Amino acid sequence: MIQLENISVKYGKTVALHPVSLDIKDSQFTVLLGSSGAGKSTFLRCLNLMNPLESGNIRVSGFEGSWEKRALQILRRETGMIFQQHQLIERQTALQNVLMGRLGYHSFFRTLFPLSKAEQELGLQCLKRVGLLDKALCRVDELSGGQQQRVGIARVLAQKPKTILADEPVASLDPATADKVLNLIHTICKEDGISAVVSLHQVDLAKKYGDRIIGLAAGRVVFDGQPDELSERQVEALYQNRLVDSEFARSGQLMNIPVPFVS
Amino acid sequence: MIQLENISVKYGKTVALHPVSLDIKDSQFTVLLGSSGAGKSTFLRCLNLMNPLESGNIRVSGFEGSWEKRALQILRRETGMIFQQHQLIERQTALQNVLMGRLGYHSFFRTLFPLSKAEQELGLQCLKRVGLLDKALCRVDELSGGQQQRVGIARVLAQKPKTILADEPVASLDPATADKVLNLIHTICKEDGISAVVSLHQVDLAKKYGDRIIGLAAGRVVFDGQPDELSERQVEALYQNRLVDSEFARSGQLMNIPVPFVS
Amino acid sequence: ANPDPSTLKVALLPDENAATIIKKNKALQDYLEKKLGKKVQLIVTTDYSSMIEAMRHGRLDLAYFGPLSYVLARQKSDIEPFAAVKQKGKTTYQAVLIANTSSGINKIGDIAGKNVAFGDKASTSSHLIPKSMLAEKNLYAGKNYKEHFVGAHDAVAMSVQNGHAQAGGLSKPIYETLVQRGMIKPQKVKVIATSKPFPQYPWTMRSDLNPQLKQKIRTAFLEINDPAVLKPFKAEGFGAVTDKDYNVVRNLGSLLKLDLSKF
Amino acid sequence: MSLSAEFSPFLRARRLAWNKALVTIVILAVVVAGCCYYAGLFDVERLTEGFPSLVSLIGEMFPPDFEQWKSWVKPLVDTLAMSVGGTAIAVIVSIPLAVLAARNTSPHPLVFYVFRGLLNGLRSIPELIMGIVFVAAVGFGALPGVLALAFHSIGMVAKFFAESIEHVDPAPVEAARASGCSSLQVIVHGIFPQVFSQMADTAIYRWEYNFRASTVMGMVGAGGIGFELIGSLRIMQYQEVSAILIVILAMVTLVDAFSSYLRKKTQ
Amino acid sequence: MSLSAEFSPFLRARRLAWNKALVTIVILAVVVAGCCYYAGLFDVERLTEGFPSLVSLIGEMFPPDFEQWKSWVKPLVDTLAMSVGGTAIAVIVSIPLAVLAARNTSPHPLVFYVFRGLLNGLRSIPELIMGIVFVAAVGFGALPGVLALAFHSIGMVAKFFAESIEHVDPAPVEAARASGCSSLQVIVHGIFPQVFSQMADTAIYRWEYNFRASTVMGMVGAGGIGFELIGSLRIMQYQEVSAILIVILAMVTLVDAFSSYLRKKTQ
Ligand SMILES: Nc1ncnc2c1ncn2[C@@H]1O[C@H](COP(=O)(O)OP(=O)(O)OP(=O)(O)O)[C@@H](O)[C@H]1O
Ligand SMILES: Nc1ncnc2c1ncn2[C@@H]1O[C@H](COP(=O)(O)OP(=O)(O)OP(=O)(O)O)[C@@H](O)[C@H]1O
Ligand SMILES: [Mg+2]
Ligand SMILES: [Mg+2]
Repeated sequence: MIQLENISVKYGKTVALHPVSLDIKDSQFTVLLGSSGAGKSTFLRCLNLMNPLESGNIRVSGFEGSWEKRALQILRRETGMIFQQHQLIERQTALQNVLMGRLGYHSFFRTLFPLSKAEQELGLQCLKRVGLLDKALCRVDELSGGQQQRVGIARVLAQKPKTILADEPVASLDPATADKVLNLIHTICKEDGISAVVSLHQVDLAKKYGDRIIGLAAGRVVFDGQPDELSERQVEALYQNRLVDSEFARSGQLMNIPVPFVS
Repeated sequence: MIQLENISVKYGKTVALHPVSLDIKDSQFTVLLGSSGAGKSTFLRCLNLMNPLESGNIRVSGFEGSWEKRALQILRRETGMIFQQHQLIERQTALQNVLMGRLGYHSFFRTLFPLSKAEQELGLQCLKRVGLLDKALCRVDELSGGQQQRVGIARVLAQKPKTILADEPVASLDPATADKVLNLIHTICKEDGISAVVSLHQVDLAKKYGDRIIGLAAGRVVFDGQPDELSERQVEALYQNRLVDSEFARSGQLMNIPVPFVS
Repeated sequence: ANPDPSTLKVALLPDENAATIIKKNKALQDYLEKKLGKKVQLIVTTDYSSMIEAMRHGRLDLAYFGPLSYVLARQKSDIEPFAAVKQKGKTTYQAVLIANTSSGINKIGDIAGKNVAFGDKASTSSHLIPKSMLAEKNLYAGKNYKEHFVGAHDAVAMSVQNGHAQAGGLSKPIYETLVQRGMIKPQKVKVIATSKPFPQYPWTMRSDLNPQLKQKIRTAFLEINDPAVLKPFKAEGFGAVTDKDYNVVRNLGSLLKLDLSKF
Repeated sequence: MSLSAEFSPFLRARRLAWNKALVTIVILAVVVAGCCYYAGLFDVERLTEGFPSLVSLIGEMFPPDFEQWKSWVKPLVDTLAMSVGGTAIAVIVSIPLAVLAARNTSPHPLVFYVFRGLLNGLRSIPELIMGIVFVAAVGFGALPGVLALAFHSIGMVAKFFAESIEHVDPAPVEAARASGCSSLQVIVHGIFPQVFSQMADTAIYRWEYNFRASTVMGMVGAGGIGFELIGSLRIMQYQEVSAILIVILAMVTLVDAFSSYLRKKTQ
Repeated sequence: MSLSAEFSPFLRARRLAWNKALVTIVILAVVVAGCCYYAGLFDVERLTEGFPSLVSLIGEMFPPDFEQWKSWVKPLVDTLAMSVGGTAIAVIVSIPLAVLAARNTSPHPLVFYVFRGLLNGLRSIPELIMGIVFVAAVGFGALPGVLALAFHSIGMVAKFFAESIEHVDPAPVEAARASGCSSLQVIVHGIFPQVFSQMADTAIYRWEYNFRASTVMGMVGAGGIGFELIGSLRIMQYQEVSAILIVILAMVTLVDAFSSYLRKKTQ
């Protein structure tokens, strides 16, 4: 169980997350919804303590006491994170990137040498799971956008985590693949009792897979409940509750400012 | 009008696009659908000649004869491109990135100095259009994923193009924003008679906005027609027609390879 | 340091490339090995400072110094001179003051207000002696003329020849060699004064060597008469010298109002 | 087992790659060890014996003797002017050269090779020779110093600039091309903003190097603080030597801090 | 107009930023111009006058005279061994130093400042003085040469390594941290793969520099090709000088090509 106690996050003067307290229960599949800039990524990064907190406290069952270095490392090893921007090392192969998920299990010295055959096979199997076995030895910068995102997912699978945090894991995927990948993550979580927090943009997928939905808007939790409690109206409110978008509706035409077309 | 004559693209030994011939008509809003790795990005990059072709030829009305340097530059200035990975300069502000879209209109020497007030206002207005006016002077690496994508869109708007090529322009946006942004692009195209080729993952959005849908699978065009011609079955086929995904369905559980959990 | 080393380390200064010097002095090496019954290692270095320091710390046994360098080194270390090159029956040599023929300088007094080139600050014949000759005529650097250090004897002659300096000072034997080689044209450069004789470059040894060994070394050098050994030194033989002989050099310091113990 | 069979080509390929890397590493290690052995680096006795001398020599440098500081002011100013002038010229000349000598911006592979070669050539001429040549050409003083520093610096500065350009993130460059920028605009607006801070690093490093390179300049008659340093060294005033070294270090640190402040302000 | 009013704060901020940049540029330009003026770079007469001397001096270098080539073989081998040894030591020592002296990997700002300071200190000691100190310590020969090269190189190599580390893409580093890697693992598996090629560039540049660093070698009696060069220069055999320069250039180009081949193979 992950307990957030009054946590908040600031970037400079921007408050990205207003104080919030809630619990993430074990083997629960939680979906985060919210408009662009609402603070979804920030929220997720708090759960494995990757963001410095402005205030508040985070408790994780199994980790009592303070967050000293070693405890943090173990927590993060047990908490797989799928990033919105993939965060891969572009000049390494897909497999090398996936095997990075295994490093936390070994001593520093051991990781200077190639990992065991069993672990390499695990890495290959994770790539196969996301449909990328044939690209295992390609450099990541030779992969398409969606393929890169799937490598990021395979890296987390290789980590064999107790909790999965996923930041728009299917944003660059086509709907069929998106559904399959999400299904895969969901099944793994259910079978192994892994809890997951996944930010999504597709309300239909959120309702299909989520045990619980948390709605964020402008850094505040504006909805927290079960999928069937989320009404059409609330969805609309979730995405409307922003300061900037009032401009959108007006007109699609650009103002007629005279601009020289040729130098 | 853009005419593709038998063009094909190879990366090393991978054939990313098999020979294809088709026309992109003026003021047509074309949507590209296809699974991850199908060749959508590659196809789009051919339309403004950013990818070296393995074979074939591209004709654009208004550009007769060969593609010498200056002609290419003008073609590209008139063809705005929204990239899947945003392709922004991270250490510059959003506005600076947007104004890059204006450079093609000026001589090299002129662009060594700040652009005119009118153009700077145009840039700000484009940012306002995508709901990011307040972030105009933020460095791009301080923006959220969706905000970065919108900066990329504003850059193209600032370019005042005759054709827009967009590679998953709404992948990292929430559905409401996605719809608004797409609506914005669509309205601009319709009002100004701009033709657009947009790759999307959301079939519903494709059907809502597209005048024409092109379906790609494994580098081949497998569908080309009007939205209402695209049946459920065909959509399914589009995303099923891949070699690698046969693995997905089987089981969500990872094989039981023994792997040491602690070093 | 070892008072009776099994290998004597002998340092030479280059006036030609290192390999040539070692080859040319092979005869000296053989001669010393036979006479002293010890192995002899020849070392060629370009820098007095490293020679002095090596000698002080017992890394060298014999070395061939410039007179001023010797005086400087002697203050800080336990070394003694024992032999100097004998040419035309004398163990002394002279320095010359030269001038560019078109500079209008005919005697020392004419140098007032002109540019004067010297070699190295720690050089006897390309700095100390010529400077003292000027001082005798009440010409002082900075006050009555401008001094420039150009690094080496040949550079002094060259700067005078090409007119960057109107006058300069250097060793007479070196000047004569330069003229002989044709590098310096007599129609461009003339000698305006020759110094009184000063003691030649001394061969010095560590004072903490075994007294018998010291005696053997001394006699070995004084008894050299093999032309093959003497040829590289352009000498008829070696004459005995003692520390007292170098008092003239020390006196120059006082003439130039330099405290040589602090110099 | 069929699963293993499916994975084995990948495992084999990786093992192969690892073995190849290993062979390269071993060869490198052997070459390096051979060179070290040749140079006597494994002669532990000699190394340990040398230690006391090292300590005593360094001891002689303390305490630093700043008594002569007044006579260092002008040479310091000279050196400052020479190093700033030389570096500025080098940087200005290097920018176009770097563009021509970077694989990703050079208009043609031939141009690339020619300019890389030119830069290699410039670097292989020692500063000393540059100094002698320019003293012979324009006489004594700061001028030959500046010219020698500038010419010698170009070889290194342009090479480093070119390497920064080659390591640039290609994505924004592509965006610039796609929006119809001319090649020059792509370079100035797509590449330079990305490499600016690295170029500034290189320029500042080179300035620092040139400030210290005045030793060489001092040797050929261009004056400067380096000449004072060599002078004190020659007459064995080690306490003065250490004092001058401290002054040089202080100057370099000062200007370094100033320029990093400047960079923060303008960015 | 309300629209203009809405935009004007942004335009004002940009104008301000531009003006600030402009002021900095102008100040820089004035300083540089002042330095150039001080150094006599605007003395066109002197520059043009010097040109013929330059041409004649360079003319004296042609044709290169390779007659002595046999006597250069051993010095070349010596130089190769010494430069490889010195560079290898410097690189090995520099890697941990760089990690401690890079803002983003240093365990504490204090450690960062201490190690940056140490590197600055190492760089400000001229090779000449390093040479003398090591000769006093271990006597003449290749050993003091290698030591002097190594120590002097560390200051530059570690600084450049540290700067590469600072310019690393933070995203994969974050991913490594997030998967529970220890700090050392983050550095080795998240940062090193990204900076490896830049580090190789620096190491090769420094090797090349050390290959050419003739002063130290000559001073410590370790010989080497640079010493031959200075020797020929001193006796004014300019045709030999140019021949040796060509040999050095050829060697450097050769090893450069070899190492870039090596890098391509292992990557
Ligand atoms: N630079 C490259 N080098 C080698 N192969 C490449 C390169 N870029 C793309 N490919 C390959 O070409 C194929 C098509 O790639 P493309 O980027 O066009 O796919 P896509 O349809 O845009 O996919 P996505 O929806 O995942 O972005 C993929 O199999 C990809 O791995
Ligand atoms: N490093 C940063 N520095 C300053 N501001 C930041 C930084 N990262 C995020 N922000 C700001 O914090 C707010 C929340 O950002 P966050 O990345 O959490 O949004 P998000 O919900 O993930 O959006 P998206 O769906 O677009 O990815 C945004 O307004 C963003 O501009
Ligand atoms: Mg986000
Ligand atoms: Mg794509």
